[in-house]
Amino acid sequence: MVKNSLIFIVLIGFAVLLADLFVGFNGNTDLNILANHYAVSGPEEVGSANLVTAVVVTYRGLDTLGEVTILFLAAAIVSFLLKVEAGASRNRKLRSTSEILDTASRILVPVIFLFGIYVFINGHLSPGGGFQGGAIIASGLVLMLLAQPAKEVGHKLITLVESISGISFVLIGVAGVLFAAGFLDNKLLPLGTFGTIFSAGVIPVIYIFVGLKVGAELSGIITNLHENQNEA
Amino acid sequence: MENLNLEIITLITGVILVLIGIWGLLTQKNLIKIVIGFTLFDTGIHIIMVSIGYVKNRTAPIIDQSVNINDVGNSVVDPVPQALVLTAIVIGLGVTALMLTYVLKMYQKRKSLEINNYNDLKW
Amino acid sequence: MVGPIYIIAIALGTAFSLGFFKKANSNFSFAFMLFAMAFMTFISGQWLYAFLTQQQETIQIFTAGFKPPFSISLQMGLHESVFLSLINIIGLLAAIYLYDQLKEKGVQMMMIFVLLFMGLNVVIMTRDIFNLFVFLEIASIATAGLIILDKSINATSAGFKYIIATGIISGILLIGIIAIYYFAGSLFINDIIKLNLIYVKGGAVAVFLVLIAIILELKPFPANGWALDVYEAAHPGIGAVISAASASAGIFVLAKILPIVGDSGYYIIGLIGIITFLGSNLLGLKQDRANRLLGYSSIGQIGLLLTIIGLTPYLGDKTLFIAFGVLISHALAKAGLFWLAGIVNSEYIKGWAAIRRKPLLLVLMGTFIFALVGFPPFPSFFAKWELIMQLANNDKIIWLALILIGSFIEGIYLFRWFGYAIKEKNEDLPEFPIKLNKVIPVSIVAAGLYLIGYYTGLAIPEAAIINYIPLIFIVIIFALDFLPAYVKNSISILGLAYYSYTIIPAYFENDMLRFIFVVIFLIGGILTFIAGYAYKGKRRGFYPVALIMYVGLVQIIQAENLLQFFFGWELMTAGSYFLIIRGKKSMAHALSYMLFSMGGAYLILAGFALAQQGQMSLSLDVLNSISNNAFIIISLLMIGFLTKTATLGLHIWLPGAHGEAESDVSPMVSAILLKAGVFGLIILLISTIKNIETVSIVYILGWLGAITALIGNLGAAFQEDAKRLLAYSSIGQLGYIVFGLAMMTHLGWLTAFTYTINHFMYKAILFLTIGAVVLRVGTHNMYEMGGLIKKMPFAFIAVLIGIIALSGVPPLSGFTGKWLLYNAVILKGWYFQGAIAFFAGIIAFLYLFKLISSIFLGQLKDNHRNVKEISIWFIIPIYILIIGLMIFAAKPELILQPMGDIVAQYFPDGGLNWDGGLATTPIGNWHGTHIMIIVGVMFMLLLTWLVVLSRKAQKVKQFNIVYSGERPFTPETTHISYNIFAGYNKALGFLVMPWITNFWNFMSDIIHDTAGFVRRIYSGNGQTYLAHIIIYIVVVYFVFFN
Amino acid sequence: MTEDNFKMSNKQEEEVSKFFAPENEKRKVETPDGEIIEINPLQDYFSDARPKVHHPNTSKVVEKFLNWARAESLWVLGFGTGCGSIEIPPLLTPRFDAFRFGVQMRPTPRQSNVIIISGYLAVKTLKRVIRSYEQMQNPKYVLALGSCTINGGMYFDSYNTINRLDYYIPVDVYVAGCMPRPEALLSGFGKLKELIKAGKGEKANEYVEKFDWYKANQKKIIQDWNMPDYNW
Amino acid sequence: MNIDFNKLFFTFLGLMIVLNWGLLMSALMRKIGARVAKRYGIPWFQPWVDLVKNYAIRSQITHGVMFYLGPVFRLSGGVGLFLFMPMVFGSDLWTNFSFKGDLILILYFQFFGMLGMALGAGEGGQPHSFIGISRGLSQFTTIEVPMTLAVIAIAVQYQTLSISDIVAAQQGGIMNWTVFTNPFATAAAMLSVLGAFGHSPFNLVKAPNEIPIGPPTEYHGTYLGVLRTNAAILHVVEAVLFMNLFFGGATTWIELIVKSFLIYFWSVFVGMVFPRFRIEQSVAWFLKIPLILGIIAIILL
Repeated sequence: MVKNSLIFIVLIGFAVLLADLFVGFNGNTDLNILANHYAVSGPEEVGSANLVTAVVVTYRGLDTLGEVTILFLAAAIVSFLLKVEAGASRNRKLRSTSEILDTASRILVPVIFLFGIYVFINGHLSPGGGFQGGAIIASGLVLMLLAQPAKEVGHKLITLVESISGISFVLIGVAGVLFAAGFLDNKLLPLGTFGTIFSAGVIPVIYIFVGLKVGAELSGIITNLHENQNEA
Repeated sequence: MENLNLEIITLITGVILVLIGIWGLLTQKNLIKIVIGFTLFDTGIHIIMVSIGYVKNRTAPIIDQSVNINDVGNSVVDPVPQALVLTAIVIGLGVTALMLTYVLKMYQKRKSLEINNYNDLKW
Repeated sequence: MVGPIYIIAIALGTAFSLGFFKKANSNFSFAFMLFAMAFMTFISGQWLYAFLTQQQETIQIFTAGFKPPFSISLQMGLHESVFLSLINIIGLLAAIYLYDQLKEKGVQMMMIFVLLFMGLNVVIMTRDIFNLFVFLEIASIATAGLIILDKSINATSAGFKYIIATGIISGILLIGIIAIYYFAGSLFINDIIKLNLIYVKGGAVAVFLVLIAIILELKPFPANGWALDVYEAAHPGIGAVISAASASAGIFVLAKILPIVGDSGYYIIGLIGIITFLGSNLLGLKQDRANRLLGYSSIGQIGLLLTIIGLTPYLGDKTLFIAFGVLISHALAKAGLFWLAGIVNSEYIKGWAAIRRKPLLLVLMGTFIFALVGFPPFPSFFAKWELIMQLANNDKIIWLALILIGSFIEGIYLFRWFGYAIKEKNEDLPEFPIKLNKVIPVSIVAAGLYLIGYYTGLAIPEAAIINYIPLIFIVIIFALDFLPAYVKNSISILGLAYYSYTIIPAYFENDMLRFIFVVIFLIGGILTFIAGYAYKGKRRGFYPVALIMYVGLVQIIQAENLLQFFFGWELMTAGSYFLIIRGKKSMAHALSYMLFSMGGAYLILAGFALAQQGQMSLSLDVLNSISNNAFIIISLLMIGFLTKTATLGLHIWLPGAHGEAESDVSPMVSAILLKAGVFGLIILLISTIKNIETVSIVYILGWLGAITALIGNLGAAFQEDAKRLLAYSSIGQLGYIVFGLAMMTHLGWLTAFTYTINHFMYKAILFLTIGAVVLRVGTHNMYEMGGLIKKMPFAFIAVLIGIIALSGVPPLSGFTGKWLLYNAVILKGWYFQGAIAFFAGIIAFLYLFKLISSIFLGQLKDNHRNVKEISIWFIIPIYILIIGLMIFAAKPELILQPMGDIVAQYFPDGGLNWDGGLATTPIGNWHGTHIMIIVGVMFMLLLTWLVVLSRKAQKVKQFNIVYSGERPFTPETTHISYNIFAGYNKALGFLVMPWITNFWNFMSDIIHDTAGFVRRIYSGNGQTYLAHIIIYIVVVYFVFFN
Repeated sequence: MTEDNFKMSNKQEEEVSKFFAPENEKRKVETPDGEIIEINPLQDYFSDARPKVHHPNTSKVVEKFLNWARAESLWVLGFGTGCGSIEIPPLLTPRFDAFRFGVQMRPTPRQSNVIIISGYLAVKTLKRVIRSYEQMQNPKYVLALGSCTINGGMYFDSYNTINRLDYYIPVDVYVAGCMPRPEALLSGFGKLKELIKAGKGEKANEYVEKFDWYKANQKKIIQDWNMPDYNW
Repeated sequence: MNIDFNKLFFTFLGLMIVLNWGLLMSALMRKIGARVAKRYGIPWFQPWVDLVKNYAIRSQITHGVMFYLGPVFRLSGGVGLFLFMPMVFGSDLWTNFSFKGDLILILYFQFFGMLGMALGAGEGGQPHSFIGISRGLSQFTTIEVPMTLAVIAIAVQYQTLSISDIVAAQQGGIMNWTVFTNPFATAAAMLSVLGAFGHSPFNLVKAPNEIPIGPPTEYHGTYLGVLRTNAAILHVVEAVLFMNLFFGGATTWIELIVKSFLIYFWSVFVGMVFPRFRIEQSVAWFLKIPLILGIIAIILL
C-alpha cells in the first residue's frame, strides 16, 4: 500500500511534469516553416501526392531505413530466441479449427495479400505505404495461421524476401549517392507525372521493398511466435 | 470550455494513457500486463505526437481532391509528426514484439509470469 | 576518401545479406561480417587520419539530396571521427573476440552485432534529433539482442529488464523530441540550438526530457539497476561492447545535445555525474562478482565523464583533452577487463586467482586496472591531472574533493580485485582455455593504452619533458622476462649503474640535497639488486616492477615541475605495490599499502592543484609562493607525504607490507622507498619555509614525529616476526626524521639528513641480513630461530653492527644522529618532544636485543642444525653497506659538512662548527673520529686481556648450561624469546593497542556497511528499476526545474 | 678404561636408552630445505669432551697467594640435599654470620667453589649433585655434612640412598654429626680454609684423574644413566 | 690525535683509583648493611679477595665468541664511561677525554656495555639470562625517561651539554649546586639513579635466588672477574656523573670520594628499606613519580 501510494505520488509528479510541458499548448493554427516547406515544395521536389510518404521515404529516408532495420532486428532476435530445435515442432498439440474458418481463410488470405500489395504500391498516392501494406500482408498470414494452425511457413522464403528487399533498399540508397544528390535521393528516377502510379521517383520502388520487407519481417516474428505456441 | 479543442482532448487523452501505462508498468506484477502497460504508454505518446501536429480545421497531408493543389500550405496538417509517428509506431511494434518474445522465453524457462520471480540478479 | 554514409550502407548491406548464409558455412558468414566491421573501422580511421594530419574540414553529409533542416544530415568532424574510430575498433576487436560465440549462435547474432555498431555510428554522426532517437533505438534493441547471447534465464530476464527500461526511456525521449519539434518547428539540432528553447515556457521541460532521457541511457546512479543486471548476465564480450562502445556513444550524444540545454545543463549533468561516480563506486565496494563489479566501475567512470562534461564551464578548452583521456582509458581498459573476464570465466573475483597461471593475462589485467585508476603513463593519469588542476584554478574545491574521493573508492575495489588475482589461492580453481582470438584483442587494447598514454603525455607541455627512455628500458627487461634471473639481474644492475653514471655526477656538482637522495635510490638499488643473484629460477615479473619503482624514484628527484613529480610519485607507487605484493602473504598488506599510497597521492595532487592555483605555472617553485589557503595546502601535501613515511595514523600499512615482502624487496621498500616521502617533505618544507602557516603545522608535525617514533619502537618491541619488527622499527626511525624536519632549524634538518642516510644504511643491512636468514631458516618467527650465530657468523656480525648503529650507541654512526637530535631539541626548546624521542630511542634497545638474541643467540633449533651461512650475494651488499656505515661513523664530517652547507641555504643560523673532526654546537661538542679511536683501542686492549686470561676455556655445547641441577629438554623450551617483554607490555602495552588499526577498520566497516545497505535498492526486480527511473526523472525535474 | 671406551658402546647405549625421556631419544626432523636429518640429543646438544687436570701455578709464591684468596673467598652453591640443608641458612644470620669468613652463597654452580652435601643423598639427588659438581669450575671443594655422607647414617640400609659420598665425588671435608650444628659447619669451613691454604684443596684434579673410577661407581648406582658422562 | 702519554698515564692512574675506590665502596656498603642487620659483616678487603679468587679460577668454559665479547663490551662500557667523564674539576689531568664528547655521549655510552653484556649472556643460552636481560632492558628504558628530562632541564638551565661546563657553572658556593637551583630535576634524577644502581627495590634484573642471578648466570672465573671490575668502576663513574650534574662536582679526589659515596649510599639506603618490585610495577613507578618530577622540572624552566 505504501509502495502504491508512493508510486501514485510519483505519477502525480510525472503528470505535473507533462502538464508543465503542455501547459502552453493551444493547438496549432498554422504550419511551421518546415512543414510548410514540405507542404508547398514537397509535391514539386518529390512528386509524391502523399506528403507523409514524401517525408517518410525521402526527406527522412534515413529514419525509414532505421525503422526497417529495427523491425529486421526484432525479427532476427525473435527468430534467434525462439529458434525451434529441428523436429521439436512435430510434437506440438494444436486444436483444429472449424471448417468455416478454414474455408473462409483460404478465400480471404489471398485477398488480404493483394490488398496489402495495393496499399504499398500506392503509398505515394493515397494513405498507406510500405509499412501499412506489410502489416496487412502479415495480418493475412496471422489469419492463415489461426485458421490452419498446422500450416508451416517456409522460413527460407521469408528470409530470402527479407534479405533481397533489404539489400535493394540499401542499394537504392547508395545509388542515390553515386548517381544523384545524396543517400536515398528520390531523383534517381524521373519524378514522372504527379499523381500517377509511375511517379515520385524511387518512392514506389522503395515502398515496394519496404512493404515486402516489413511483411516478411512481421511474418517471421509471427511464425516464430506461432511455432512456439505450444512448445514445452 | 471553449478552449477544449479536438487536439487538446486528444492530447489529454494521450497524457492520461501515458500515465495509465506507467501505472501499469509500476504496479502490475504480471509480465504480460507490464507489456500491456508499456503499449499503453507507447500509444499515449503516439496520440500526443499526432495531436501536436494537428492544425485546426485542416485535412490529412495527402494531395487529392479535397486539397487545393495551389494552397497546400494552408489546407493540410503538419505531415512531419505523422511521419514521425509512423516511425515511432513501427519501433514500438518492434519493441513490443521483443518484450513478448522475452516474456515467452522466460515463461518457458521458469513457468511463471510473476516479475518477482525473476530477481536472481541483484545488488 | 570513402564517405561516412558507406558505413551505414556496408553495415546494413552486410546485415541484410547475412540472411542468405543461414545454412551456409558459418566461417564464411563470420568473415563477411568481420570484413564489414573492418571496413567501417577503415572508413572512420581514414577520416580520423585526415582530420589529424591533413587539416580536413568538418563536413556535412546531406541525405535525400536536400539540405537540413528539410532532410536528415550527418556530420563528420574531428570529434566524430575520434569516437567513431574508438567505437569501431572496439567493435572489430569484439567481433574477433566473440568469434566462437557468433559462429555458434549463427548469423542472426552477427546481424545484430553489425547493426549495433551501425546504430552507434549513426548516433554519433547524425545531426537530426529524431534520427538520433531512431538509431538509439536500433542500438538498444541490438543490445537487448546481444544480451541473450547464451539464452540463459538470467540473461533473458536481464534482457527483459533492459528492454523495458530502455523502452520507458525512449518513450520519454520521444515525448521530449516531439515537444521540441512543437516548440522549435525543426528537428535539426543546429536549428534547435539557435532557438534557446530553455527560455521558452514548456520548451525547457521538453529539453529537460530529452536531456534526462540521454542521461538515463548513460545509467546514472541510482536509476541504473537494469544496467547492472545486464553487465552481470550478459556475456563478457557483450559487456565490453556495452561498457566501452555504447557508453562512449552515449557520452557523445550527451555532448551533442548539450548546446540545446545551454549553460544551465552543465550544473545538472555535473551533479548527476558526481552522484553517479561516488554512488556507483561506493556500491562497487561490496561487490564480489566480477562482471557486476565491472558494471559498477563502468557506471562510475561514466559518472566521472558526466562530471567532466558538467564542469565544462570551468575546464574551458581543456575539457576535450580531459574527457578524451578519461574516456579512452575507460573504454579500452573496461573492454579489456570484460574480455579478460570472458577468458577467465570466473563468477567471483576471488576466482580470478586463476589468471596468474598465464602471466601475460595478469600483466594485461594490471595494465587495465592501473589505467582505470589513473596511474601513469596512461591517458587517464594526464587527464586526471589536468582535471584537478583546472578545478583548482577555478576554485571548485568541493568538486575536486569529491572526484578524488570517488577515484579513491574505485581504487579500493579494483586493487582488491587485482590483489585476489595475484595472491588468492588458486590451486582448486578450474583451468581455463586460452584462445588466440580472445587474447589478441585484449593485448591490442592494452598496447593502445600505452601508446595513447604516451601521446597524451606529449600533449601537456609539463609532461613532455618526462624522460621515457628508462621506461623503454623496463619494457625491454619485461620482454626478456623468459631469461633466468641472474641474466636479468645483471642487466638491471648495469642499467641502474648506467643511469647513475649519467645523472649522479651532475647532482654532485650542483645539488647536494638531491645528490644524497639519488645516491640512496640508485646505489641502494644496485646493492639490493646484487642480493637478487641469490635467487634461482626466473623470478618472473620482479625486475620490471623493481625498475619501475626506481625509475619513479629518480623521476621524483629529477622533477622540475609538479606534474613530473607526481608522475614519478605514481610510478614509484605502482612499482612498489607490485614489489610488495610479491610476498607470500602480502595480499591484504599490499592492498592497504596501495590504498594509503593512493589516498596520499590524491592529497598531494589536491595540494599541488591548490598550490599552483592562480600562478600560471607548474614549476616546483609555485610551492614557494603559496598565498591562499596555505594552511590547507601545506597540510594536504604534508599528509600526502606522511603516508609514505608511515607517520602515526597513516602507518598501519607498513608492518605487513614490509614484513611479508621478499627478502631483497624489504630493504628496497624500507630503506629506499620510504625516503621518497622524506624527500617530498623536504621539498615541501624548503618551499614553504617562509610561509607563516608552516609554523603551526610543523609544531603538530613535531609532536607527530616524536609520538610516531615512540609508538613505532614500542610496537616493534612486541613483535614476534623478525621482519615485522624491523618494519615497526622503520616507522619509528621515520618518526625521528619527521621530527627532525619539523624542528625547522639547522640542526634539526641536519638530524633528519643524518637519520635519512643512517636509516638507509642500517635498515638495508638489517633487512638484507634478516631476509637472507629467513631464506635459510624458512620462518619469520624469531622464536622459531635461535643460536644461529654458530651457523651464520657473517650474518651475526652484520646484524650486530646494524643494531649498534641503529640504537645510537657510540661510536657507530647512529650516535651522530642522536647527538644532533638532542642538541637540536634543546636549542629549539622542544623538551617534551625531545624526551619522548629519547624514550623511543631507548625502547629501541628492547627490540634490537630481541632481534639479535632471539635469532642468533640462545638455543639452536633441531631443524636448523644443518643450515648454512647466508648467501654470498647477500653478504656482498651487506658488507659494502657496513663499510659505508663505518666510514660515516669514523669521518662524519665528510658528509655532515656538505650537508650543513645545504641546510645553511635555508637555515643559516645555529649550525655546526667544525674544527677538524670536532663538531661543536652552542651547547655541545663531539669528536666522532676520536671517540671511535678511543673506544676501539680500549676495546681491543680489553679484549686482548680477556683472551689472554681465558685462553684455555673449554668450548661446550648448547645444553651445557646451568639448569638447576637438571638439564634442558629441547631447544624450543630452553629458548626464551616469545613475548619476553611481557612485563613491559603489562605496563605500557596500552600505548600500542591497535587504536589506529581499529579506527581504520571502523571506517572501512562503515563504508562497506553503507554500501551494503544502499545497494539493496537494486532489488533485482525489473519493476523496481522502472520505478527508479520514473522517480529519478521526477526528482531531478523538481529539484532543478522548480 | 681407555679413551675409546669413554663413549658408550652400542649395547650400553641400547640398554640405557630405555630410560630416556622422549626428548633425549634420537629423532628425525625436517630442515627448512626439506632434508630429513637425525638428531641425537645426547651428542648434538651436550659436549662429550673429557675433563682435564688443571695444575697449580708453577710459582709457589703466586700459588700460595692465590690459595689464600681462594680460601678467603668461599662461594657456596646454594644447594640443599638432605635434612642438613636446614642448617645452612642460619649461617647467614647475625648469630653465625659466615660472611666474616668470606663465605657467601651463590645461586649458580658456575660461580661457586664449594658444594655442601648436606646430609643423606638419594640416588635421584646424586644425579643432580654430580651435574652441579661437574658444572663448578676448578678448583672446587666438597663439604660433606652429617653422618649420612660418611656411611649412610640412619639410612645405611635404604634402598635408594647412597652410603659413602666419596665413592661418587671427592670430598674435602667431612663434618660429622646428625645433624651437625651451624657451628660445626663453620668449623668445617675453617678446616677447608686450612686445607686450601696448605695447597691440599686439589680434589677437583683428583676427580679428573680418577674419573673413570668415579664414573663407574656413579653408573653403578645410577641405573638410569641418561646423561653425558661429564656435565660441562 | 697526538698521543699525550702524560695524559694517558694519569688517566690510567685515575682508573685505578676509581677501581679501588669502587671496590672499597662496595665493601663499605655491605659492611653498613651488615651492621644494620647487627652482623659483623665482611672484612673490608673482601671485594679484592673475591676479585683475585675469580681471576684465579683455573678452568673455564665458553659458549662462543659472543660469550667472550660480552664481558669485554661490559668493561669497555665502564671504562669508556670513565674515559669520557671529567673526574676532578679544574684539573686538566683528571678530566680524561671528556672534551671529546658531551653529556649525550655519556648517556648513550651507558648502553654500550649493557648491550654487549646482554648479547654475551644471550649466547650462553641460559633461559634465566634472557629473563634477566629482558627485565633489565625494560626497566632501563623507563629509568632513562626522568633522567633525560632532568638532563634536558639542566642542559637548558646552563645552556650547555658539556659536563665540565655544567660543573663550572655550579662553582662558588653550595647554593649554586643544581640540587638547590633546580631541585625538581635533581629529585627526578636521584629517583632514577635508584634504578641505575640496581639495588632493591629495582634489583629484579639479577633477582638473586629467583632467576639465579640473571644475565651473568653462566659467567664465572675471569669473565666474572671482569664483570666485577666493571661494576666497581661503573658505580663510581655513575655516582660521579650525578655528582657533576647535581652536586657541584668535585675539585679534589677527597671531595669526589665523599660525594660519590653519599650518592651511592642513597641507593643502598633505599634498598635496605624496600622489597623488590615486579617488572611492570617498576616500569610503572618510574613513569609516575620521577616522570612527574621531571616534567615539573621542564615546565619550571
